[in-house]
Amino acid sequence: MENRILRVEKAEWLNDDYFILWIKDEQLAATTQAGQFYELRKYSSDPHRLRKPISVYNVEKNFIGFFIKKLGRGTTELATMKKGDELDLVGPLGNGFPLVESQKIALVSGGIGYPPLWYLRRKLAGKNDVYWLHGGNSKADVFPCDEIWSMDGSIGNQGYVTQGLETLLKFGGFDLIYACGPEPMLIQVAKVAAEYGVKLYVSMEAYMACGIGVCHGCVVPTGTPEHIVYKTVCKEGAIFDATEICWSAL
Amino acid sequence: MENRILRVEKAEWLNDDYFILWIKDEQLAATTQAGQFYELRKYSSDPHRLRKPISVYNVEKNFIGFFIKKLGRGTTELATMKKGDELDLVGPLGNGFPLVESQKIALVSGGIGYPPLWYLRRKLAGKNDVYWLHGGNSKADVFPCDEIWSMDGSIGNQGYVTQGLETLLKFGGFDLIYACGPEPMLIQVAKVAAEYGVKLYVSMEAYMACGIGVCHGCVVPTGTPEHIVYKTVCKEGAIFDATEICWSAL
Amino acid sequence: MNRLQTSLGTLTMQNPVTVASGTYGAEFGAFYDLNCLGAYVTKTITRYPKQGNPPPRLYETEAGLLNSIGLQNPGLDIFLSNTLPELSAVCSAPIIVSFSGSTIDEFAEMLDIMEQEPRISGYEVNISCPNVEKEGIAFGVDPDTVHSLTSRLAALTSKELIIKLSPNVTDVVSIARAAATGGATSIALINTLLGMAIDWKTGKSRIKRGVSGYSGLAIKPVALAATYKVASALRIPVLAMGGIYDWKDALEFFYAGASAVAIGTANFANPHAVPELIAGLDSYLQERDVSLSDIIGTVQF
Amino acid sequence: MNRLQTSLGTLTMQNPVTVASGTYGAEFGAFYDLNCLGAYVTKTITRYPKQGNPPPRLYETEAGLLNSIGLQNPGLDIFLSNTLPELSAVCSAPIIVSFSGSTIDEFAEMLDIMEQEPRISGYEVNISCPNVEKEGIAFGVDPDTVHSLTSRLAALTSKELIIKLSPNVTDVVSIARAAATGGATSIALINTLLGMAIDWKTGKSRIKRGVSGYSGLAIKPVALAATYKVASALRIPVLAMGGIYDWKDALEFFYAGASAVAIGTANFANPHAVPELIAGLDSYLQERDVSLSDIIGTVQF
Ligand SMILES: Cc1cc2nc3c(=O)[nH]c(=O)nc-3n(C[C@H](O)[C@H](O)[C@H](O)COP(=O)(O)OP(=O)(O)OC[C@H]3O[C@@H](n4cnc5c(N)ncnc54)[C@H](O)[C@@H]3O)c2cc1C
Ligand SMILES: Cc1cc2nc3c(=O)[nH]c(=O)nc-3n(C[C@H](O)[C@H](O)[C@H](O)COP(=O)(O)OP(=O)(O)OC[C@H]3O[C@@H](n4cnc5c(N)ncnc54)[C@H](O)[C@@H]3O)c2cc1C
Ligand SMILES: Cc1cc2nc3c(=O)[nH]c(=O)nc-3n(C[C@H](O)[C@H](O)[C@H](O)COP(=O)(O)O)c2cc1C
Ligand SMILES: Cc1cc2nc3c(=O)[nH]c(=O)nc-3n(C[C@H](O)[C@H](O)[C@H](O)COP(=O)(O)O)c2cc1C
Ligand code: FES
Ligand code: FES
Repeated sequence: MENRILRVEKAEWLNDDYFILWIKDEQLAATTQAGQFYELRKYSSDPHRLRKPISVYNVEKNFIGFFIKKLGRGTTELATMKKGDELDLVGPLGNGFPLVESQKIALVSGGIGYPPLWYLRRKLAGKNDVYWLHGGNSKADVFPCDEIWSMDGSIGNQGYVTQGLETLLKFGGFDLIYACGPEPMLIQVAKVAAEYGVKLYVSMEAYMACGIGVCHGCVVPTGTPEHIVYKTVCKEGAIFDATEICWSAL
Repeated sequence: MENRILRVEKAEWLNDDYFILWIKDEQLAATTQAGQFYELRKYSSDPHRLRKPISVYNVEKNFIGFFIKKLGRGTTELATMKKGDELDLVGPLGNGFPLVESQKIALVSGGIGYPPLWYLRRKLAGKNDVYWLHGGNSKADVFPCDEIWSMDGSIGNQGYVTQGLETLLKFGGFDLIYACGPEPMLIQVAKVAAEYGVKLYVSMEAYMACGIGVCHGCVVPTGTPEHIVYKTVCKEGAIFDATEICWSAL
Repeated sequence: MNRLQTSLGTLTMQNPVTVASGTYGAEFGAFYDLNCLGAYVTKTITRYPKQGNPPPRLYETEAGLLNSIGLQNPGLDIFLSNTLPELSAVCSAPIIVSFSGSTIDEFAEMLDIMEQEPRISGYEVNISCPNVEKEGIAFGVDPDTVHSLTSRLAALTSKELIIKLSPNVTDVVSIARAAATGGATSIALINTLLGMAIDWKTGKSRIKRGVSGYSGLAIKPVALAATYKVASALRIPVLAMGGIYDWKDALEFFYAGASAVAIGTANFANPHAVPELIAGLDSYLQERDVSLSDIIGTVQF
Repeated sequence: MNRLQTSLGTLTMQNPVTVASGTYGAEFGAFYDLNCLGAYVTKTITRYPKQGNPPPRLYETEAGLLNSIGLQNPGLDIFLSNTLPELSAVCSAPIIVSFSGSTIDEFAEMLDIMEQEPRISGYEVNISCPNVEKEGIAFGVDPDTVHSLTSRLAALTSKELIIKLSPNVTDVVSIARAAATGGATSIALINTLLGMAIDWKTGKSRIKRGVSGYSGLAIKPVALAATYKVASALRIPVLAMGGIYDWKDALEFFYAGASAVAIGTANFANPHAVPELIAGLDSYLQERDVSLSDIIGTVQF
């Protein structure tokens, strides 16, 4: 975990809402794992404001990519960044996805849950049999994968990506699921995975302040409804075994 | 008094600290008097923040000029403005200088008290005999006038501009003084003017919020020490007859 | 149908937008028609003229505004003979007079005099100004005193009687309750927080009197908490203020339970804050096809 | 000569910079050596483990931060067996333990247990957390209770005894005075203000529990006013906090009378806030050729 100020090597726009910022740092690239994230801010922005947690989308030849959706104030500020601008980052943060071998794997992402799975797939590829389902509201929220779902039917299958997952699991043979996306999607994925008895790792989201495990602000409920234990997404997560999460308390 | 958003027609830099912003508006140019001011903000800046009071430096052929010193946050933001950027302004504000004819007049300015006297001089010129003394800390704070004073002696006479005024008044013949500058200078000018029995109009400064006379925030003491009446600089000023001000309460 | 209609106790308002005492004047008529206001709240007046505090009286911090006006005003007589007629000539919205006294008797005397004025639709009793030592504030922090004062005033008028509270208390609900049981018809909150700023270069207080009143952007969450606490605990209508700049800010306060809102410091940053807020709120409600009353107090957790 | 030296009651500090309880952890050791701290203040612990409040617990407003952690902590036993030894291993600065109880007896029991620990240099008694219903806060608003609690604890220890106060009271000076006469050796202020935020799009509270604690930039003027009021009225040293981000902010507090300052929310925005503040302050004092003690309490008006 480091705090660095690094220049943006490339700012790539995918469409009106999504962009990728690339930075270069040998040491960070060497230590960053799939599923980890960084807390980012534009260095020249108001120093009083919080950083924004953004997953690692890709690591390649000392480059680290952040795949970002322009949403509110923080990400809009990041969206103004151009090649050469300084990015102030803290990371890598969180635990990362556990990596496996020789498994039949489904990746499930929704909306901005896409980026961390890209790097995860690269890490799993070759050693496992991987199938990726991605869903978004509309065409603009959908990116390369094996099976596409959109809410408005503007691309791929119309409906929830979890419908696709259910169909898939019905035919069986899957050992493991990794999922990242909005809470309602994760709840549904957890339900389906439990039904079909497939192991599931989820990447959880939470509003963050410190990003390093000191403030206890970014918690999710784990344990049972009778005995909830709040765990920090930034330090004890962002990746959790789905059976750990107390889904009914979300 | 209007609230307009107008494009900067020209942004002129005089040195590292001083710049002039020109806007164009027929109606405002026609109604703006010497000694009045506007409350300015960069239109694209944080809409929660206060505007900054800036005097009218010049009005010429529908153009209005603001001569600004880069000091703190507000003026630094104005300093980023370029031709074509939008300036959000409220004005003209304040009462303006009373104009006279056939008088022998001394103008006295210190530092950023210079700009309002420029337009005033233009209005007085021809009809009166005008002599302008200006003082600043250093070369960078000094602009065209009849007699220059600088604290560090880097240009003109070394010392306070009020020394120059005193010498001038000693020789007599002056009917009227107009002064604008930092409080300590105005206090001294008022003292000298009173000593030599010369009428004096001062342009007062104060921290402002509304700029239009509703908040009572920008007051200066008038009346006597026993019976102070606080008057608003933005509405009842910025120009006051020096005998009105309760100098000892400043 | 008027989606924006609301009421504060006895007062029906064409829209829920008014102004915070001390931040407004008929001068705003230069920018727009004052009749767009749901109500007009005057600067606080006192029985006799007040000179106010020595300057500097203002300082803008990183996130808000400090002020130390000290209730400078011409006194009740001049207010009634000059200010009120001038205002009435340009504004037909309900006029609420904010006033403050140094004793319960003086409050009562003032209200008594003002009752003669048909152009006054209601009163905002300022017991919460942090910038004067004896006036007002001492009243605003003790429930028993608030109850006595309110009861005395309520007996004298059938017009809207708003009690304006300070956030600088341990338990704002207990004070609001005392006002409500005393006969106030609505509660205004919040007045300014206590704040201070010092020039780090010189060690000089930015405000001559030191501790002063803090308003604007920074205090919005505090105002919202106070609004929610009072509105959810009591049935009395709340006129909310504190850091409201636009219709989105106002919506937060309506969800928290405010029946109306006032714009204060925002008037300084944006002279068109009032009409812009009204227009923005109107089109939002229209778009969503709801009335203001469908929103008030419906915050979810 | 060490220009930065200061003291808080019984505690001499190599520099006046510490951290606000709940905003810090040994994790910051990844960014810099924790020994640069004037003192280390722990997150508040309670006698038994606390689960904390349901999420969402955080929201950044336009000018500050809302939090509703609810004192989640592993309890005193695990703190003493795990956290404290781990911390001691990496930090030789004085360690101040922030703690809170639900009764005076519980506070006393906790202090009694901690007195066995030589690595603890002092205590910060948190009677001001707005995010728990029974714990702490009820103690912080009543001078008599504060006096009883402080007297009880002062009798049990000769270490630094800091009482941390809430700004959400009518008269912070009277509470500080009660703590001082009870035997507190210094006063910490301020804890968070009460705040709230609502999503205008959905009407949902941004924080699950509704009203929460408000910190950061926005509260600096409030913290400064409280610091000035307590420091100028009483002789007890003040550990000031609230919206301190850099050495210029800190200077304002020293002028207002603070003997030391704590960095809270700023740690989140800038992980290097602590060493940068210390270094900035040091070079400023050096440049001006003064000591910190020449500045403390010298605000002019
Ligand atoms: C561990 C982790 C990894 C993340 N990785 C990525 C990533 O790789 N790429 C990416 O684009 N984003 C990612 N996010 C989400 C990203 O952090 C948020 O979108 C960002 O913080 C929003 O900040 P903002 O200031 O732009 O918007 P805000 O002003 O905070 O929010 C704008 C609007 O979006 C809503 N919102 C805020 N946060 C979220 C959220 N997390 N999910 C959905 N709606 C939200 C708010 O309620 C509000 O209505 C990640 C979040 C976490 C916790
Ligand atoms: C009626 C009137 C007319 C003015 N006309 C002009 C003009 O034509 N050109 C121009 O450049 N300025 C003019 N000023 C001054 C100008 O308004 C201030 O310089 C400006 O408000 C500073 O704002 P800021 O945010 O940049 O600095 P701030 O952050 O407010 O202040 C930065 C530093 O400057 C100091 N400071 C602030 N205001 C003043 C001041 N008025 N005088 C001296 N020091 C100050 C502060 O104490 C602080 O240390 C005028 C002021 C008034 C009241
Ligand atoms: C310059 C100024 C003057 C004020 N004068 C008064 C006053 O005379 N009476 C009063 O009740 N409140 C007064 N207030 C408080 C406001 O009415 C309002 O309660 C407070 O500023 C919070 O709202 P805001 O954040 O929208 O400004 C004043 C506030 C400011 C900024
Ligand atoms: C996330 C968070 C957690 C906090 N937890 C505690 C706590 O456990 N005990 C305590 O006394 N204060 C706690 N506080 C209050 C801070 O210690 C501090 O008093 C307050 O935040 C003001 O300082 P700041 O503006 O610098 O953050 C917490 C504040 C925040 C933001
Ligand atoms: S964001 Fe602070 S603990 Fe996770
Ligand atoms: S700035 Fe408000 S009265 Fe002058």
